[in-house]
Amino acid sequence: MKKLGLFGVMAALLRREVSVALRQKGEVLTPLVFFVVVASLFPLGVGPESALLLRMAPGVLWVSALLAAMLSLQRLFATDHADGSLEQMALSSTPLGLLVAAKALTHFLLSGLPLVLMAPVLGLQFGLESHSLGILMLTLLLGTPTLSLIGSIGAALTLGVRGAGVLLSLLILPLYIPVLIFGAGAVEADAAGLGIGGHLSLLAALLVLSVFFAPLATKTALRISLE
Amino acid sequence: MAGANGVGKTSLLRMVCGLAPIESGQILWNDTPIHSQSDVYRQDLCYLGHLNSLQESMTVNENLVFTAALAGNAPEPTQLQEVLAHFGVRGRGEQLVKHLSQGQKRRVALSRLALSQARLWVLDEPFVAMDEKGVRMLADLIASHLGKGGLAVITSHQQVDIGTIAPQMLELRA
Amino acid sequence: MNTQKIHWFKFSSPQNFYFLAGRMWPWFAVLATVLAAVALWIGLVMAPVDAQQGQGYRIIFVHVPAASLSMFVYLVMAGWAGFGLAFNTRLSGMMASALAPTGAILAFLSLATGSLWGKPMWGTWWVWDARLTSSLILLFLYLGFIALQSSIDDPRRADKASAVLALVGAVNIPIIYGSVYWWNTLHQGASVTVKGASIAPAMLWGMGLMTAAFWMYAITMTLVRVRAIILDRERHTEWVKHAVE
Amino acid sequence: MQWNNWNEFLAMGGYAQYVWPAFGLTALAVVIEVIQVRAKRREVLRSLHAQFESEKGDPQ
Repeated sequence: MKKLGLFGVMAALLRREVSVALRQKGEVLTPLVFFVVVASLFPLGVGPESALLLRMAPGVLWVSALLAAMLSLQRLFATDHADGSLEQMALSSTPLGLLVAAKALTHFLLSGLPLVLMAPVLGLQFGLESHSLGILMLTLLLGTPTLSLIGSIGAALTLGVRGAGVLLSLLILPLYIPVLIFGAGAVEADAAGLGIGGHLSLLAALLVLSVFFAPLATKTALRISLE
Repeated sequence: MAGANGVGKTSLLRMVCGLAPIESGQILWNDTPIHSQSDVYRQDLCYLGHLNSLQESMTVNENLVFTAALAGNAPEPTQLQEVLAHFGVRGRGEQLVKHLSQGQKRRVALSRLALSQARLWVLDEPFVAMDEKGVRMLADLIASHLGKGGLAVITSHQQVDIGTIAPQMLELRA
Repeated sequence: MNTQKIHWFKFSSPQNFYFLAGRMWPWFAVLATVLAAVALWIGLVMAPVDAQQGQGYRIIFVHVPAASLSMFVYLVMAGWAGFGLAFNTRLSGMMASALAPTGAILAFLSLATGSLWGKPMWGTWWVWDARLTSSLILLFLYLGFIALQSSIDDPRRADKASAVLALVGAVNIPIIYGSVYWWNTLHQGASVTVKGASIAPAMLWGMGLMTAAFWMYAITMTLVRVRAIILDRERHTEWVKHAVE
Repeated sequence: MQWNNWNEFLAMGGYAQYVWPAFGLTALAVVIEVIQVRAKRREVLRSLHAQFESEKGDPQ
């Protein structure tokens, strides 16, 4: 039998997650539809005045994207927990932290990336300039992986817990605040004609930090949940 | 390992695997506590709980390839075919797990043992939901594993003759 | 986890700590009362009026201690949590869960008094000022900790899971605060500052003593609460039976 | 001493409606927490006594 290296194992996990998600199309589509619906509710709530909508667009789109990305978090480990696969991962000779990082990466690919691609369409509805649309996509591209990584901690902590869905959002949303501030802030600053280098490097810094620390916390939380 | 339901067989097995915390005492593997060498220990370990660890919307082969990958192995397609045939689920490789019966799922789950290269097998009620032929085949597989110098920790509430090597019986009572 | 190591931490045995805490808390309660009385006298009666804010500034005598302590209690809580994860001591998780409600109440007080202070200064009850917003987020973090703890039935697992959460929160607090302050300066939000030069010695004394009183109060509450938690968790041991009867 | 009489003290230079609720709320929170902590202890003690009573009944 052939032997697999670390990356081989992670690639196998990645392939599995993606193929499962593509077979259960709802997993990819539901957050996307949610994103569109929530973002469309705002103009209905505050009125169609275009100056106001333009002013609100970065914040509204970012908050909607953040909530949409949170929707599918609860499922991140739940099915694997229910069918016993999670135990097999925890007993794998591959470090659990790496497996967890691969899981978070698939969450980004399946929940975050579609949002990034959908965002410009919604941005148009709010009257954003094409340049702002580009910035919006860029910040979402830098920010949503961080959301997936931080979110995986919450998903692991609430695994098999009563009322996991609501609890998960209570735990995770306060931790999402910095990403929201810098992400929406960049689009706003750009629209105001200010530089956005600072925003982008801070978003990148958050991503680097969470790549290093979040899998560690998630791994610990998973082992606790499996006890 | 035998004992009535709810007496703690599964908990003990999970402790042996290092999944559950140990209240007092130690579990040694090659004279070293398992918690201080978990990476090495996990390479030597194959655990099958009462859950099948099968992802329902993947095919049988995909599932087997994935769990083998977790142990760092990449089995050949022919090898998968042989193993499935041996476990009485011949030709089911490309079927989705959700289309299998409970008994077939159990057989697929157990077929991982034949793909595993671990020395220590920890099996939670492997004989449940198996017909007589299946039990016989599994017992032979375990016997050949033991014959090759392997170890197996098994819970069961039925008496199964593993064959050549005399097993150590441990009965848990409340 | 080596069991021999655990005995080195003498009072980390819940049994010893139960009796120790029982002897200590009345002293902290007395200290808290005396310090609070003196601080109230200084703060409300002796301290001079503030040149800019008039008598309204006297709210800071409760606001500043509540705000600083709510922050500090979270760090102490995370410290206990981390210690518990690292050394697997039972008492640590109990201490963390005993600290959380007091911390949450302090965070709420900091929020409420901050808002009462802001009304005469800004003209509205709520302004998205960096400090108020941070207090609000801290309150969310406390509520998350308490909610996670109370939704897991097995106390050992609840302790460990909420310990991970407390540590993640503690790592994130500087980042969250930093981002909120940055956001606030970008949007030129309102902010009230007490200028260092204008602080009279009596004001400093009042604030210092009240902070000390809050500390003693928080310690008292934590000790009393942890005693109840210890009894509850150790209910099947012999010593609890003797202690209660 | 900053005050000439009680009324002046209670008026807090016109800020009474902000200063007194701030102090009152703090006092209220303290009172509630003390009551809650004592109730928790009583509750635990009650359940412990109930447990010991039922154990006495057990033959073991």
